[in-house]
Amino acid sequence: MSQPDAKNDPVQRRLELSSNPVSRLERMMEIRLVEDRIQDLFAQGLVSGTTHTSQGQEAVAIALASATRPTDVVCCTYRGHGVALALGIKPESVLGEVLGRQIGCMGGLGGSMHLSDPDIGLLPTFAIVGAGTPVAVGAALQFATNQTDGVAVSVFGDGATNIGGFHEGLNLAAVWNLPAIFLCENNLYGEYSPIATTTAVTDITKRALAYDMAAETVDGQDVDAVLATIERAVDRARSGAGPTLIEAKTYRYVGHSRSDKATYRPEGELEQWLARDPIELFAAKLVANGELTEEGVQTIRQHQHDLIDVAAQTALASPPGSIPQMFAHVLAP
Amino acid sequence: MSQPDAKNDPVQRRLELSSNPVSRLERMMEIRLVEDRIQDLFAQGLVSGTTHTSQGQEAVAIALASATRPTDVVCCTYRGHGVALALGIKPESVLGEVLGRQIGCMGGLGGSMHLSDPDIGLLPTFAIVGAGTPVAVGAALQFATNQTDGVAVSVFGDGATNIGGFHEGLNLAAVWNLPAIFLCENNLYGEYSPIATTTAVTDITKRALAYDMAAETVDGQDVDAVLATIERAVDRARSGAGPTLIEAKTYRYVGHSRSDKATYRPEGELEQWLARDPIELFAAKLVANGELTEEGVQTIRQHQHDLIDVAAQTALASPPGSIPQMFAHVLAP
Amino acid sequence: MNQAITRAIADEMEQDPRVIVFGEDVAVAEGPFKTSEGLLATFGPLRVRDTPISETGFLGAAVGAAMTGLRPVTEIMFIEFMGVAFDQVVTEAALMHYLSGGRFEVPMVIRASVGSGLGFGCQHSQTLERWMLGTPGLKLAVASGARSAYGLTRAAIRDNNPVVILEPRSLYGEREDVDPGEQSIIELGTAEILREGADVTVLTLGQTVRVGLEAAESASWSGEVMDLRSLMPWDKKAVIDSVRRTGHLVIVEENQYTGGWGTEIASHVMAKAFSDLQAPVLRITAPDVPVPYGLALEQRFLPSPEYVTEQVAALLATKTAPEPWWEEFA
Amino acid sequence: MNQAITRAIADEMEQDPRVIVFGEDVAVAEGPFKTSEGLLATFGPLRVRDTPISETGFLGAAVGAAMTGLRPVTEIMFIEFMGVAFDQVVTEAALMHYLSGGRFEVPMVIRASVGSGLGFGCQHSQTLERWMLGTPGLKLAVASGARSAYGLTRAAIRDNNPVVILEPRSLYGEREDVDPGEQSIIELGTAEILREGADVTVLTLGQTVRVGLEAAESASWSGEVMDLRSLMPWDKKAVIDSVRRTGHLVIVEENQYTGGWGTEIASHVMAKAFSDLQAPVLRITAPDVPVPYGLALEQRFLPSPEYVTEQVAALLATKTAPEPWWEEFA
Ligand SMILES: Cc1ncc(C[n+]2csc(CCOP(=O)(O)OP(=O)(O)O)c2C)c(N)n1
Ligand SMILES: Cc1ncc(C[n+]2csc(CCOP(=O)(O)OP(=O)(O)O)c2C)c(N)n1
Ligand SMILES: [Mg+2]
Ligand SMILES: [Mg+2]
Repeated sequence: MSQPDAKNDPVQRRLELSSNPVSRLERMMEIRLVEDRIQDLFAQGLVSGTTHTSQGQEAVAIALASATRPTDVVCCTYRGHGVALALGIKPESVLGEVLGRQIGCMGGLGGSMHLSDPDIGLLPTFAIVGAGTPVAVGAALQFATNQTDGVAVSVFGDGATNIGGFHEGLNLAAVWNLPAIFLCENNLYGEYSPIATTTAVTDITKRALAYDMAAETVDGQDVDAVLATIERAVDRARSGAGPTLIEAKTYRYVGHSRSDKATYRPEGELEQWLARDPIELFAAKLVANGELTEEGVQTIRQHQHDLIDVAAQTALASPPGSIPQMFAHVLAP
Repeated sequence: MSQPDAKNDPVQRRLELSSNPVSRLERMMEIRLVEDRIQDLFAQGLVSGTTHTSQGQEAVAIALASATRPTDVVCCTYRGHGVALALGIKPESVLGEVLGRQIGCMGGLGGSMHLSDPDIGLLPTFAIVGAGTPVAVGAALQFATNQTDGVAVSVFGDGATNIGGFHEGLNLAAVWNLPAIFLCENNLYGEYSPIATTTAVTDITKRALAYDMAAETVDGQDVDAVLATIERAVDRARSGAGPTLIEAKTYRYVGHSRSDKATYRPEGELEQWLARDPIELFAAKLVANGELTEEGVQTIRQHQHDLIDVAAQTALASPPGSIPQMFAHVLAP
Repeated sequence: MNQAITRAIADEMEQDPRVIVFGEDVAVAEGPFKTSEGLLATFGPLRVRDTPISETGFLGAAVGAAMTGLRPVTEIMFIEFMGVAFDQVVTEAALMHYLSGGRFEVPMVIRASVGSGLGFGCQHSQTLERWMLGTPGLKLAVASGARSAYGLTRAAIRDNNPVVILEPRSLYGEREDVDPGEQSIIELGTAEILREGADVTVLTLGQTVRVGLEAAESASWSGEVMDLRSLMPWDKKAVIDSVRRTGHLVIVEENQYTGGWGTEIASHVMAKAFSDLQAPVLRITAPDVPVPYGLALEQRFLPSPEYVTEQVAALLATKTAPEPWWEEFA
Repeated sequence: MNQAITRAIADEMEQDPRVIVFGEDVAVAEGPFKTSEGLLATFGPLRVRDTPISETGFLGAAVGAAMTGLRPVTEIMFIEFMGVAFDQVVTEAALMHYLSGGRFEVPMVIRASVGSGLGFGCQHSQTLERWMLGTPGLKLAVASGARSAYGLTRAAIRDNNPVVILEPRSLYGEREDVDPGEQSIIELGTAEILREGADVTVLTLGQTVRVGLEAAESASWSGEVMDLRSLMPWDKKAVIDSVRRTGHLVIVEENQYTGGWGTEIASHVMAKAFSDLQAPVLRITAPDVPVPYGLALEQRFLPSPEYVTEQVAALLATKTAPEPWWEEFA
């Protein structure tokens, strides 16, 4: 297991993922536990407003973080705790932001929908559906202009593929042949609406045909499969072969946001997906490979629990955002 | 040739097109002559501002008007004189609008970019690229809601397929299975930019794949071919089989707008297209079919010349828009 | 308030088959804020539809449907989302009547939830009247509770112009008795005096109506509290008449100081009633910062009744505009 | 003016390799209004690019490029086209610095042509400062000729915030001597007194600068004519200082009466300098109608120098705000 010190540095947290499969398991658990904890904090009345958690989608976040570098750029959505944690932001920093505390990654002024850290290339997560896609294209444009080998990733949902900004972003990236990856977390719903009622195609990858763009569909519950797919896209991007649209088929176990009980789901659907939980699948694989024992998995799980307990306490101990902070960063100097 | 009376009624002008091929030739000539005249009026300093003419694209406008009914709805662009004339608006009314005169189809308050007439289903032509596409979808929604067999058509250029509204409109029409037709006049340029520099596909019909939508490409210089294609789409729409994307490959002989000398065109390109002029092609076909003699074609041409002379005089004799008009239609009663 | 809105829409749908409803999750899920409960069941899927996440697509569709004979009522879940479809509102919907020489009408309604106070962060908490204010061809109204929401919504649906109605999100859950029916329809462009008073006119809108009322109730000064209700058009006569009586105007706004709707009122009233004013018009607003996250800070953002009470007292005492609380930070 | 803009961009590109330019037809065609002549040839295709018709796409790309180290200068051909990409300007670009706790900066410029007078019709002739005014995190400046365009453009490119610069379209062809170089850079947020005067402060912006100057030159009153130049932030001190000297403020605006930028100035100045004002602030604006087509009507829309001369005289004589010419039609 990794050192506490390393764990305290977002960049180190990120780098460890690429080299160590066990760390990928740990960190999927971390995401799950932090999001469960966020829901608790809301349930306890310690936070108002809303939050969008991603239980069930952890493999995509971890694969993304493992396949890219801290110097790459990611534009993610309001359902961003998982990606933020995977890219390296510490649990207390995510929890603190959700709680509006100064320890939060933006000092508690942004909240659950807006997580960021320039050190690991995470732009403030986007609360307006589709808005992050052209912004990621802009980051890719920067890499192309500076002729470095950076890659920019836009992470978004299935529902976001119906908004104009998505389309404009993909066309622009294709026309300019930019090092961009469009990573769709197709979790079958946009808010309460099943994809079929809002989206004229079932396979999001079909949308790449409109831009002569490379595209791949992948099982979003299999972290290794997602990792390999993203790595292919990253290679394409870094080598100047242009953008890729990736569709990861996945599922969120919980409702769209805090207040959603998800009663619109057909019976049995949730259970089917739970049976292919990405954390359990990966743990089983590591055990089967001999990289971990069943007991080892339990130890990791307990350790993560303990870490998140501490992180939550740390976050709760941090003071709330202050009045001077409200005024501090409206305009850059 | 049709009666002067009929010629004076936009609906009659429209209906005649569907039944009479010779009238289609006449009216293609009418469009060409009116637009040439508009350019003259600008050159003479009688109009300021800008205008976008469509010389070379007349077959698409005439085919559209021939394949649809006055009770259908059309949303067209700033390059709309041709479609407006084809759908039935009288030359003096188009010329008058460009001149800012009260005889203009919106009383001289709109100008070249905004032509309309509810009697023939033409909404005010859209000056914002892409804006008319979702609006046409709304008209199609109205037909679907009222369960009538009307059809709504969105006319737009190749460049417009890069803007978000286009994408959102197509997806919505597909998801709701609406009686809509998306008619792209692919004239190879958006302003001064050749399509390859702005658009990730060469064939606009590929964009229908993103919506599982029916699509057809057609030679835009062959009025009969365009007519047949639109008729198939109209049948599809009226019978409840959903929307269609049509791409008519065509060309504008002149620059994008008044001030554009179109120096960006490769040598010989214009000449190639002039050799397939839609009016000449169709005249030759009618002569070959025995529906007209060469002399008959000349007579029609001369007659159209005379009519446009009169129309221009009529428009110029009409008073300019008045101050009370400025205030008359800001809000509906 | 959400029930009153639902009822207003249902009452109009009942009477007029041209009225249709669409937006994100308004049909099957009955609205993210439960403002369309029962509409799908009552009026069926032809008249009540869920849309994709395509604000340009569905607002544009509303324009087209309205111009060809329907009367769409659409929902923008959070007013900020209008930003991705702004063109359809201010450049298409608003101008089509004018652009057709008066021959087309665009009878559509855009309902949008607005405002701070619920912890949604700076991209989901603004009121943004300023985006639309001044657009020729558009009407704009703001609900302040169940009663005004009912009356304004019905008026908006009957109007032959595009009307935007803003609904303070924090009031959806509040209950107030509403007497449904024609008599409760509120003419767009009319303000309402909610409390009479002699010393100062307190002009409020949306969520600040309750702030103004609370402030006036416990204050040493006698405030005439008005709910402006409509911003386009706005009730110039009622406001100026009241100011003529009281000699003072205080405007309580939820938005930032710069560019807020109160600048429109203040500059007009000062131009037209300059000699009637015993003191400058005072705008009580939020500071020029994004809406902060974190409940304590967010509550600080919105002017509180206590703060209004104090500021008005200072105005009346000194006949000059007191500095805002945030002056020291700005 | 177009040459001055080109020169300003070129001078900054020369000094700072992070500055890049993109927009519709700005590269090969050198700009629809010839504001980028020679840039592609000088700085090459990596730094000067044509975009598809995708305002959301390319303004969003500017946000992303700016946040990751470049300094994009983008062009919105007509300000109305910002309507299809409004979210990227007011909700993304403007808020990213705040939303990152100050850790990201968004040094980007959006240039847009604005204004009436050229016969483009109501969807291509507005100034629309009102769309952006009041947005925290955004700066907004307006050019009034070659000299201010040069100075403001360079300042905007150097600024670490998103800056919108509006360029009155009718002035592109006008020539004015500009002294290029650092000394000609104009600090954002500063107004300029173009003509001193004792009786009245005439505040102008963009295309109304020449209107105000012409009016003052032939008038019976002595006008202090100011070019406001920046709207966000705006030069409160300079304006109020001038008003303290003259006792009168007249604002000449190209926009409609309701919601125009002058409401911001008028309401602030009246609040802060109430006792110094001998008459209400007068806003001289266009009527509340879309910009009409047809040159005669369009010229009527924009306040003329003669009209300004008369209105100011009436204000000074009566100490009340005179009715606008369009009162009889409204
Ligand atoms: C422009 C815009 N419209 C609507 C919303 C409200 N909204 C937030 S999330 C969401 C659903 C998004 O669905 P999807 O893209 O599939 O992502 P998921 O939430 O499933 O991860 C909607 C409609 C928004 N934030 N922005
Ligand atoms: C949103 C928007 N962006 C830019 C423009 C400026 N503009 C007007 S026409 C045009 C080119 C459109 O090209 P295309 O769609 O191919 O139609 P065409 O003019 O060739 O008929 C552009 C960029 C506009 N009117 N609206
Ligand atoms: Mg989804
Ligand atoms: Mg074209």
